[in-house]
Amino acid sequence: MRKVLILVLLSMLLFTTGLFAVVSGDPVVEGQLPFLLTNAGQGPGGKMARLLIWQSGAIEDTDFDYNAEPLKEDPNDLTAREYKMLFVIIGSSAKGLGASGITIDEEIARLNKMIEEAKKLNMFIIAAHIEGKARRGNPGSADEQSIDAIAPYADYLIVMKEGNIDGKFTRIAEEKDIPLTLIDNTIDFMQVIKLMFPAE
Amino acid sequence: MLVLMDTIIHYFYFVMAGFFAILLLKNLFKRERRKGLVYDIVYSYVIMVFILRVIGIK
Amino acid sequence: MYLQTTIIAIIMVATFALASWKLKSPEISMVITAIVGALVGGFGFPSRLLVEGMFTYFDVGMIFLTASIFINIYSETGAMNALVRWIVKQFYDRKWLMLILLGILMIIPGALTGAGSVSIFVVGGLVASVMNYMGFTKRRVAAFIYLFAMLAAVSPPINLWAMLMAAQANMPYVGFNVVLLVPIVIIALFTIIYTGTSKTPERKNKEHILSELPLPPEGMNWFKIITPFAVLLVLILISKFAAFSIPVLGLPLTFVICAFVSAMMDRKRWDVRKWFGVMVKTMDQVFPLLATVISVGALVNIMTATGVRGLLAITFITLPMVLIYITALLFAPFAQGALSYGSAIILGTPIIFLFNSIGLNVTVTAAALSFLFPLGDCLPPSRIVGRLTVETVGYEGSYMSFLKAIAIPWLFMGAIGLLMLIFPNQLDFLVVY
Amino acid sequence: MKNPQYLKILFLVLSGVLGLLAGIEFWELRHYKETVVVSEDFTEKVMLSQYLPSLKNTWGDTPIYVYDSGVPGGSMLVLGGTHPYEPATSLATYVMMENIDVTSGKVYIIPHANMSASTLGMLGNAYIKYYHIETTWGQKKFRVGDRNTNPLDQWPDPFTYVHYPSTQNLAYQDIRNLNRTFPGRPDGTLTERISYAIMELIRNEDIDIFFDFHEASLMYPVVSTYVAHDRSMDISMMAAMMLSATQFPMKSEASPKNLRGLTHREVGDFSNTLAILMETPEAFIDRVVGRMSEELMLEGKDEFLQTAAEKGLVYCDYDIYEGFPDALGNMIIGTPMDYRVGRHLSGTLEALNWMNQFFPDKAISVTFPNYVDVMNNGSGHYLHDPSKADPSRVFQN
Repeated sequence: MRKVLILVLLSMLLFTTGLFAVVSGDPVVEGQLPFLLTNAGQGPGGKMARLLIWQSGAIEDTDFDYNAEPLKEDPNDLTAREYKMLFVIIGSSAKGLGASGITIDEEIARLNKMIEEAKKLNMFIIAAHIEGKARRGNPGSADEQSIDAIAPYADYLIVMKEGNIDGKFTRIAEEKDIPLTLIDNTIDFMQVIKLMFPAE
Repeated sequence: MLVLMDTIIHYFYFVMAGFFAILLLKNLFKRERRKGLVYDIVYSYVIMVFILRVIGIK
Repeated sequence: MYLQTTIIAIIMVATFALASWKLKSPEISMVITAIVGALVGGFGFPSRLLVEGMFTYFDVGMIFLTASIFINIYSETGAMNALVRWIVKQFYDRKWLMLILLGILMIIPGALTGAGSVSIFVVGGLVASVMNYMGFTKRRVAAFIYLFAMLAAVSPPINLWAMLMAAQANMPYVGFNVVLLVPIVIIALFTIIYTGTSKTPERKNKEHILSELPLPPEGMNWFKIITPFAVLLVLILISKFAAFSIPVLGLPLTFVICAFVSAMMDRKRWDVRKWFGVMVKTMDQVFPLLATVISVGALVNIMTATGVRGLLAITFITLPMVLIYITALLFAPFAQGALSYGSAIILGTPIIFLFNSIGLNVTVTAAALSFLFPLGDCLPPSRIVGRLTVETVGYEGSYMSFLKAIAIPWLFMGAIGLLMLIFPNQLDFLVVY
Repeated sequence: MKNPQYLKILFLVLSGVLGLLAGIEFWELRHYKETVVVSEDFTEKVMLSQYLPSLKNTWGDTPIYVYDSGVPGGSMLVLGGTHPYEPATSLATYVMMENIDVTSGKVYIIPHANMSASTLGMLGNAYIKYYHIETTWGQKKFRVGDRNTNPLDQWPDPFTYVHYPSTQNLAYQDIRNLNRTFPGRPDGTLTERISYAIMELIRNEDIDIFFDFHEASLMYPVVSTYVAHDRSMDISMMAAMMLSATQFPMKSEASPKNLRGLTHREVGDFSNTLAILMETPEAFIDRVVGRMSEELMLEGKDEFLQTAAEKGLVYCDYDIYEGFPDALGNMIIGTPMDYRVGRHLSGTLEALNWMNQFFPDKAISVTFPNYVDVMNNGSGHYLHDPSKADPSRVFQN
């Protein structure tokens, strides 16, 4: 009942945001299960994506795991299950600086290790930047460093248009020959998930 | 109990400000240094500030 | 808006210069400048803004007053002379040890309260007279006291600039201790060496000095010398470490309690007239400072109302990074001179956000800025700590010559602060505790 | 040379006149009352001191407006004026209070969470005293207060503020900052007691969702944002995504665990409620802005801030010339008051909507004007004429 209600509501939303393509760019890549959902930059984006995946109803809750900071404590995080994909949501947090904030150098080191290991394990890496310009910053910022640590090594990019206003992701996609799917709003990430995992 | 002590201290500060206003007033009329006219003006408005606090205006 | 505000700013600067020159009172010059600024800015006669501004640093004024009353009553009991006498006796032949001890002594009150001026009020007189007796020139004494007052303000546990920036930027005031202490030790050592290696040609011999020092009054003993300071230390420590078991005392009441304890140590403890006389004299002595903090608030309020403050802030923070580094040693101290602790909020916080947005360590950045702001405490219009130093030391030359006297260690401290600002990420290993 | 006594007396008198002129203005601001005409669903007004008697007869006491539908459902508490120098927060609660329709559940609204702080201007920041909103029946006047509790009500400050119970050290004046004193303590300072009383209200009335309205400077990264406690993250993230897609740009941030005393952290930690704080952009409180005026407060157009925006120093959309489009196609120029009020109103509605989805057992059903309404008709349209209203529904704050 609850899910039905949400779906009705969301379809109304999609209606209001326009019948136009909310998902554009390269065709959506077919997803593989199970996958590990995670976050680069210690922002809330990973949780947001998890929420949207739940809301999409496209896959079961057991089809993926969420880990905010894999390899931070447990070196076996990536091998805990036979993950087919590593789904990385990029974005730092603006709330709280200094001792309450992120420590970007350690974070980047962890991300590099994570990518290296994922490559070794032959995981399909998806880099998603879904929060728009709020998660874009000046060169050297936590956001940009996180993007640089993940996006060029990905096999697939999902980016909210507003976050690509300077064409950074287009450039990465072209240089590295990575498919790039664009969405209009964060919430349209749900559409991408549905397209990635079409109902049987 | 702490609230009561806080309240007492609160009022003590107003008394203290009042006391300083008196010291300032005394110095306005009779002081050892900076006897110039200009400092009479400075004393006057500083006294005014203390009085506004004492009477709970600001 | 740029042009209009710039014109107002120029008129205000000109008014301040002219008024200071003609009236020889920085306090009233600030108020006149404020009034002129408001008139030019189209605010009419700004009675509300003027008076409201005067309350900005009202509590700071109360701290100045009560701290001075405490220390003057303490001196009146003769305890101060006894203390100076003891220090000279013990350390006459151990100059370096003495300078280090005096430095530590200077740092404690400011470190605990966040205000360098409190250091000068509480121990500055003592340090100055010991150093005078030891034959140091007034220039070196002034430099020593001013520098250590600044370091005291910067020193943990309470660094108000860092705390204010942290508060505004929503970052906890955590992790500052080491990153502040290491540069403080470096600057302190430099200052001690700078002072200690200076020539002391007029140094009298020990017996001569002791004969010059007034003999302590009858019945003076260690208990009487120590107790008032012990009470001060205890009150400050329990305010910090047992804050939930006692009411909020505030520094003014803390000093009043210490003053009362001091008076009770005196033989003629109930001679109310005598104590009242001391307080009247104290008021006379610290009035310029009190008037300064009252007046500077009025000036800042009008600078804000007219947009002059905004103009200064936007100009600084929109400079290219290189120019921010180059001009930091100018902007930060002058902002402090004009805005006092407001400098941290107005220039400091935007810099924190700016630096954060390019991935620089904000804790080191905040610490670095907190070394740059206090440098301005000797600069106009307010120049609070500078004037306090001059008064305490009894420095006789012009204010300009005082600035020259403190220039070398001042620049050293500025250079350290600037280096920290330029290399925050290389120094982030210091953000440990 | 001795200055003549009469001159000294003259100066004193002149200073007295200056003090009097200013004093009258201070007194007026402290005693000016805002009028509100509550909606028909209003049930009762209680005072905060009911939850902590020591607040009685202090300036820390403040009215709580209760709207009880009588139909079972969840309960919500809304704080406006936690920082009175962020006046869109109180105005948003007034628009809510005058128009709210509660069909299930119970709503508590506090328009001036820190009453004391709303009675003075912000020292050294040359704040305007009042702002005026045009309504269909004339102008309505509101106070602009300070960030912190009035020193006349809480004095002195310590030399460092030790937060209870975390013992984190904060700058001394934050002991008078209501959004740094949570969860408060019953025997603390006035501001700590206000916090504690609000916590008691939340705990005793079993509040399901808690909103704390704020406004932020544009150079503050957490502007135009929900800041949510751990338990309310899902609500705020969904609401933010929804609002961004359909109404206006909204971000969502998690409340950091190391930053103590703030509502989004402590209210969540010390009660069972879903705690959410919201920030709108308020150009007026940016430190780099030019001339302080009522216009700047209401329109938020400032050239200096525009420069900052062009240099990438602000953390939300800002343009004083062309404006930027919201999701509905309105061009937002500067940071107008209606925009800010509308954001709080829709921000609340959207979060409620998602709470109802995620926690159907806590569901509340309310309606009040939203962003679209306020943007189309102006906030003033939703403020009613007290002289024509039933006197039993007219209150003073």
